[in-house]
Amino acid sequence: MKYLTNRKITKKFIEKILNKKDEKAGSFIIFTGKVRKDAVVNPGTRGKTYVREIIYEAYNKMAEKEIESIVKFAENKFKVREIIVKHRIGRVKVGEIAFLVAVFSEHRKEGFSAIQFIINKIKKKVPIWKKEILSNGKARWKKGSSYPKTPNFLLP
Amino acid sequence: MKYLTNRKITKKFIEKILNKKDEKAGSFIIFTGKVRKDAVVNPGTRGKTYVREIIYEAYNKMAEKEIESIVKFAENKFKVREIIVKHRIGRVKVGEIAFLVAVFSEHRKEGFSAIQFIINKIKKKVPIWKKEILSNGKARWKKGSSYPKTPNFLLP
Amino acid sequence: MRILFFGKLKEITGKREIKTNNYRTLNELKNFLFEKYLDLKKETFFIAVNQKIVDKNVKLKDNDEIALLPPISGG
Amino acid sequence: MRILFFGKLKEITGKREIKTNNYRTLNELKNFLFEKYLDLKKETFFIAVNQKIVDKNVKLKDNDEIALLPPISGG
Repeated sequence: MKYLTNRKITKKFIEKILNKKDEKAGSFIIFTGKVRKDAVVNPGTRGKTYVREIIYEAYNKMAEKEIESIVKFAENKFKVREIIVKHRIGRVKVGEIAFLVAVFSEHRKEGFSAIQFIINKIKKKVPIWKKEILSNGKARWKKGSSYPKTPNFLLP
Repeated sequence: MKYLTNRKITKKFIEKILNKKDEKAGSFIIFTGKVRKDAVVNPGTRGKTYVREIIYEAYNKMAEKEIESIVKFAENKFKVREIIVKHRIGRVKVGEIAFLVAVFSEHRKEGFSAIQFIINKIKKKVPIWKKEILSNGKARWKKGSSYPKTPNFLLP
Repeated sequence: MRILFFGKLKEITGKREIKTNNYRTLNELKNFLFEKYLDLKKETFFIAVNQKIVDKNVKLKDNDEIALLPPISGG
Repeated sequence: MRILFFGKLKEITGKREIKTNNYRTLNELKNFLFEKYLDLKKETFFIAVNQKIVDKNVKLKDNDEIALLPPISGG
């Protein structure tokens, strides 16, 4: 798989990106989304629980296609030189990288437009889901945000 | 000096930033501005010349103050957890990093707003100048972009 | 055709996937699923046929891959 | 007071810095500089007194640090 990975996104991987030589790229931007140690208030329980890790699940085949189409679209829409996207699947601990997007471009304005476009589209369109594992061992699916127009009603 | 450096901004330096642990920072964004191998068309000469390196000059004392005030302003204006700024002075070769800004924040939206604000303000307000050294050995000051309201006329 | 379940829906049906060829349209399939897994009715999800989101009562063919997808929470 | 020159202006004056105490206002200083370095007149620059941009004919004191700054091209 080109974009999804169940292996840790390591500093070595990021170094490899940093080592890329591109004399025409005046701007290099990298975004990493990490698992946050969010506090979770459970009604009924006295203490506070925290997110310990997140399990990411994807509809792999569709997710790879969607990310590919977003990257291709961004390459045409913005004048950028290279786009790199990695999204974790499987178990990701607090502080670990779950999502990475990097953009090389001649100038920074296109780079920032492209990278924000890509991140927003992926979060909205790519079939990936988060299951939070809490410090008390409980698990809960993160409520998703994007709904198509007519989700599950009986269609006309 | 906190923000200006005449030493190369190395991968090691970036790794140190990457190694920072912040369990509340869900978003980590880093921008690096590099010296581009721009083609320079000289009227009169047949061949093309290219930028070989850039010499950055700063009014150090004022530049440090200006960057500090921009960073402080951004810390209040945006809900971010940490801001890192480095700007090179002295000789920077093509492909080398001249300018680096990194922002840790809980969510990516604040991170992207803050980092773009900081970069734009530094480019507009901080007294730093670029002298391009071309492949034919010639040198030329890059035309600056920002002018105050009444630059050099005899003031009222 | 293959019916795939993801996220919370997989916990409701207890299955990652079922195979069936008895349904000719999306609505027919949905009626079957709602009857078989009552709790599905309470869930909001969208449907992809061969990795494309559909929101019409499309015809279904034997080798189609149909996926029930909860709202996305990736990135 | 100290007068600092940066970027292209430094090449025009041939100096990074000059010391003088003969001028009481910014305009007086500028007249002197324009006479001494004719090419300065063709340049656009702004002026900082003690690292603060000024655009009024401020009074100058002995220990002031005045800097002539070309338009910025940093970042």
